[in-house]
Amino acid sequence: MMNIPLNIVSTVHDWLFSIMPEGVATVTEWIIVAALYLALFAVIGLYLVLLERKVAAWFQLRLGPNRVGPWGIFQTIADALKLVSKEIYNPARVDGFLFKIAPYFVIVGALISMSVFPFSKQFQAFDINIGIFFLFSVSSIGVIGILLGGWASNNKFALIGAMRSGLQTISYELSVGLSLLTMVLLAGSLQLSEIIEVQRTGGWLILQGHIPAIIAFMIFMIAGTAETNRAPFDLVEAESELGAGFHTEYSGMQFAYFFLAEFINMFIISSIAVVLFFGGWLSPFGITEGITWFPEFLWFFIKVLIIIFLMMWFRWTFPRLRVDQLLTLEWKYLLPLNLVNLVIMAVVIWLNWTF
Amino acid sequence: MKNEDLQNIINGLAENLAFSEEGSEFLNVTIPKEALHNVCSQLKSNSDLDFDYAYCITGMDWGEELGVIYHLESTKLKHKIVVKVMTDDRENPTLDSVWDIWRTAEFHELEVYDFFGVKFNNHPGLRRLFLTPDWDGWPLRKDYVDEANMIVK
Amino acid sequence: MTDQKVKTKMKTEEYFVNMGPQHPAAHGVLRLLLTIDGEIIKNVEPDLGYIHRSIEKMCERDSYQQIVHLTDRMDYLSSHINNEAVCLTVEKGLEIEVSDRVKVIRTIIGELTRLASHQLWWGVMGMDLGALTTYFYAFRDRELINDIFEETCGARLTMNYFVPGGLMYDIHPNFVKRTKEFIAHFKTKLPEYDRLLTGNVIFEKRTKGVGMLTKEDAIAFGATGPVARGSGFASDIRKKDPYSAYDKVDFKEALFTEGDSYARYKVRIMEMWESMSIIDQLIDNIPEGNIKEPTKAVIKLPKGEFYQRVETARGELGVYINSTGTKNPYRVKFRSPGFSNLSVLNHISKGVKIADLVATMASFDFVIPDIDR
Amino acid sequence: MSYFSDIYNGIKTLLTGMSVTGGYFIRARKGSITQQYPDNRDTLKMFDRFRGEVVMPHDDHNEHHCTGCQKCEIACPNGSIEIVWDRQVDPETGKKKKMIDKHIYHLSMCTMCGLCIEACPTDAIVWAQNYENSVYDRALLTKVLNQPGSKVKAGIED
Repeated sequence: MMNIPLNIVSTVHDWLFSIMPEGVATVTEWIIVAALYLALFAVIGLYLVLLERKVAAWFQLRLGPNRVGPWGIFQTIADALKLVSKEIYNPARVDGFLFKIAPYFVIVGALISMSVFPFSKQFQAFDINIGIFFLFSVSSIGVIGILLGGWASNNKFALIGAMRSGLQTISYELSVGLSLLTMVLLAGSLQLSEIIEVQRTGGWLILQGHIPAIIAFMIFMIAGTAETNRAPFDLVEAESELGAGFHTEYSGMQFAYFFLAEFINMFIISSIAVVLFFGGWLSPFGITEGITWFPEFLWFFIKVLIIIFLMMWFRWTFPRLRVDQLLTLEWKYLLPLNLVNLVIMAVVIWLNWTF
Repeated sequence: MKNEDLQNIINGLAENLAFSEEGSEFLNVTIPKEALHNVCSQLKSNSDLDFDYAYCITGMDWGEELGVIYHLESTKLKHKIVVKVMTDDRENPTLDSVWDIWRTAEFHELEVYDFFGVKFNNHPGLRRLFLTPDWDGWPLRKDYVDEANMIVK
Repeated sequence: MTDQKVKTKMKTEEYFVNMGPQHPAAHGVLRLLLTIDGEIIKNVEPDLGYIHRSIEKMCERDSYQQIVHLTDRMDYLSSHINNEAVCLTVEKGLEIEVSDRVKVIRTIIGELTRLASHQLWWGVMGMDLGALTTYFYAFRDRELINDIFEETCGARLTMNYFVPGGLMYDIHPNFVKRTKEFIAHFKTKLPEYDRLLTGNVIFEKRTKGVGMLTKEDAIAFGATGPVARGSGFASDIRKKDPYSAYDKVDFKEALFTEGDSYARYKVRIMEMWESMSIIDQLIDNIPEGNIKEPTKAVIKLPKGEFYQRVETARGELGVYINSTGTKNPYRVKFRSPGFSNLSVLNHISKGVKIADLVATMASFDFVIPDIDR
Repeated sequence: MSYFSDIYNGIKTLLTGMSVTGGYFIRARKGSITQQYPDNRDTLKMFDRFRGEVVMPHDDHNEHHCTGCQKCEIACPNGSIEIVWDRQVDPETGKKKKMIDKHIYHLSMCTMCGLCIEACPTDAIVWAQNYENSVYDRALLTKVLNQPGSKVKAGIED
């Protein structure tokens, strides 16, 4: 059931059904929604890039982009235009078809998982009852894109980068899944809007679940940053070792897809954290419950930006991990902690010590 | 240890070694080319010489002879000497390599080969280190002429 | 037939990768031909000469003042100390004794250069291991030293300020004030470097036990400077045979014995503290005296060989001048620290991952013009 | 046991690292050290000993101190100074005297080492402090230091 806010929806809905036969109307409606999400996707991607560059600059005693537009607002739009006008160059002995397909895998993976998020009560494109499970499975499509890109560009450094990314994402999906599982145990349902309903009455899940929830949140943040190949785990495109990793040979819009997909993945990981730990679009302790004019999705974006700032803070402070340390961190530390945490959460719920 | 007693210890290692101290603050030992390897290994292994640190290995073109100058120091006994070895055959100068005595010689001898053309037998990988493999001539020799990039004032 | 099929198990081939002249971790134009099996390095073979200007050949046609200016371009991060090396060798040849004022100023400026070089090393080491913010903090502090040099010598990187016989001109009136301000500022910032990188658990895991170098190998391969002092080889020329005003200053030699990249890191951090304490001891009482001993316009060294060793930020720089009494030297040889330190790299990075090679090279602090000359 | 202790102090060291960068983030407003070069052009002043470019100062009678003795040309390590001189009759003494015709200075080859200025007996050439020396055409880098129609100041002997 697609529920889109603002009363214009019903008018558009009736107008479509009136002038077109049944089937065609629903398809055009899907296309409109898809176009809306694509625009949202592009805007979020561009402004996250600008936010990252500004935040990085403030960390590093710099000013960040300030030449294109006031405070550099149009900087990433200028970047996007530059990338669009750049020639898409396919180097010689490159596996043509795979080389071209790889970026689309990454973009599609990111775009699909954006559709499930409840930005506000009505503003959710796809409210399926296996929400978290769907998100979790879609996030592994991106890896195939990176592996294809690394392999197809016939460049030794890209191949090493791609192998590392495969290794990293597969092992860290485990702890992402398990930490999500701990929280779903507490929330009781996989449907995202259901999870938010649970938090409307009992307060945020991170408060309800107190200690095991905080541990789950920390593990999720570590594994989430690893999932998006960022911060201390950015071995995939480690500048000082592999140059630009798997997207060395890409240029123009293909590079833009990889680059944008990384930021959208960051957005996805933080919105999962917001929905599951910090009560989605619910205002903290219900302060704006009564006020109707205050748009609920604003709370969602404020919380997401805070989590994104945290991930940026990781990136600009920590050195990079080595490949084998990455695996020991996952298999020897995160996984056992996760399992123990799952048991603790189960015991807490069974004895209903939750707040 | 004073230069004199250094001198008579080293004198015992092989015959017709030439010692001199003029023009340099260290004791200079000139070794004939055949005896280079065994004298140097004794310089290192002999307990009261114990030259374990070859800190500077220089290629040298004295006009007619080509050769190598080794500055050696003992880290424990804190004394230094300069060993010189020459070969007067300019077409195919060969000396024996001392890389198995001091591992740093491996790279320094490559540099001497690259600029002076002195071949070192039983050197692990004699190759041109700095210049491109197809460079002809030995740049640091006195008789090297290259109109293109040598601006002689 | 079947057992033959069993025997052909999966065969992995080694392949060559160019950690080539154009590579972020190469700090310049150093090309390393890596033989890799998967991610394990089998052999590291450096191919040098990309920035080889044959400084030794140029010296044979230059006068002695002109040689000094060439050494700026060798190890550009310790350019003052390189100039000082050639000046000391020429002064040793002419038997000139420079005044105390020149000796103290040369020591202070030498220590400032060492600080600037270690700061840049610290920033770039963080960057090589992935923490990009360290670069900017290190350069903020390094700019203050560059301003001191720019005000006194007029240039920021290739200063030609020391001349055989003393200094080109006297230090700027507010040189002392600026240096004191810098020391006060940096004494608060260096602990911050420790908090940001030294204690960091990821940094420790990336550098502890990586690039092990034993003391015997350090001596055998002729490794010097912080690389050798990280494995216990006391190679500090300022202690072994002190030059300029180093005998009048007391400072500890930074010596650690673990021999891994973390030990080399600790050596340089301790050396920064020692340099600051040396400057503190000298900055307040710079003696009076003339700043340039009279030398003839055309310097002619007497016939003979002269050798002088100096401790640059990277290790022991030796200048060997063989002169036949004419105005140009007969042969000049620069024993550069980077060249011998590079020869150790292949020995200690067999069977190591690429990321470890990058961490080891960052702790070796290569400057490629110093290797290629 | 050590398993939990190294998790604990691992996180503690990570947090101290973050506190350093966090501190800079909070003080970002005044802490930035970026020099906005094209905007601060007029206020940007170089130190007075800055080695920008070699110039020959002329006083108001269009006279300079260069006698054409070529000491700077000899002192220059990479031949970036060429002196073109010719013998002219000196008006007062009537004898043939060496007069400077053109003092050519190749800024493209100069390595700013300062040996020429130190070698000049009559302090004819000094450092200028300009730092915008880049040009589009290489020929512009070959400069003639003595202005046309200028001559040596009276009484300057090398």
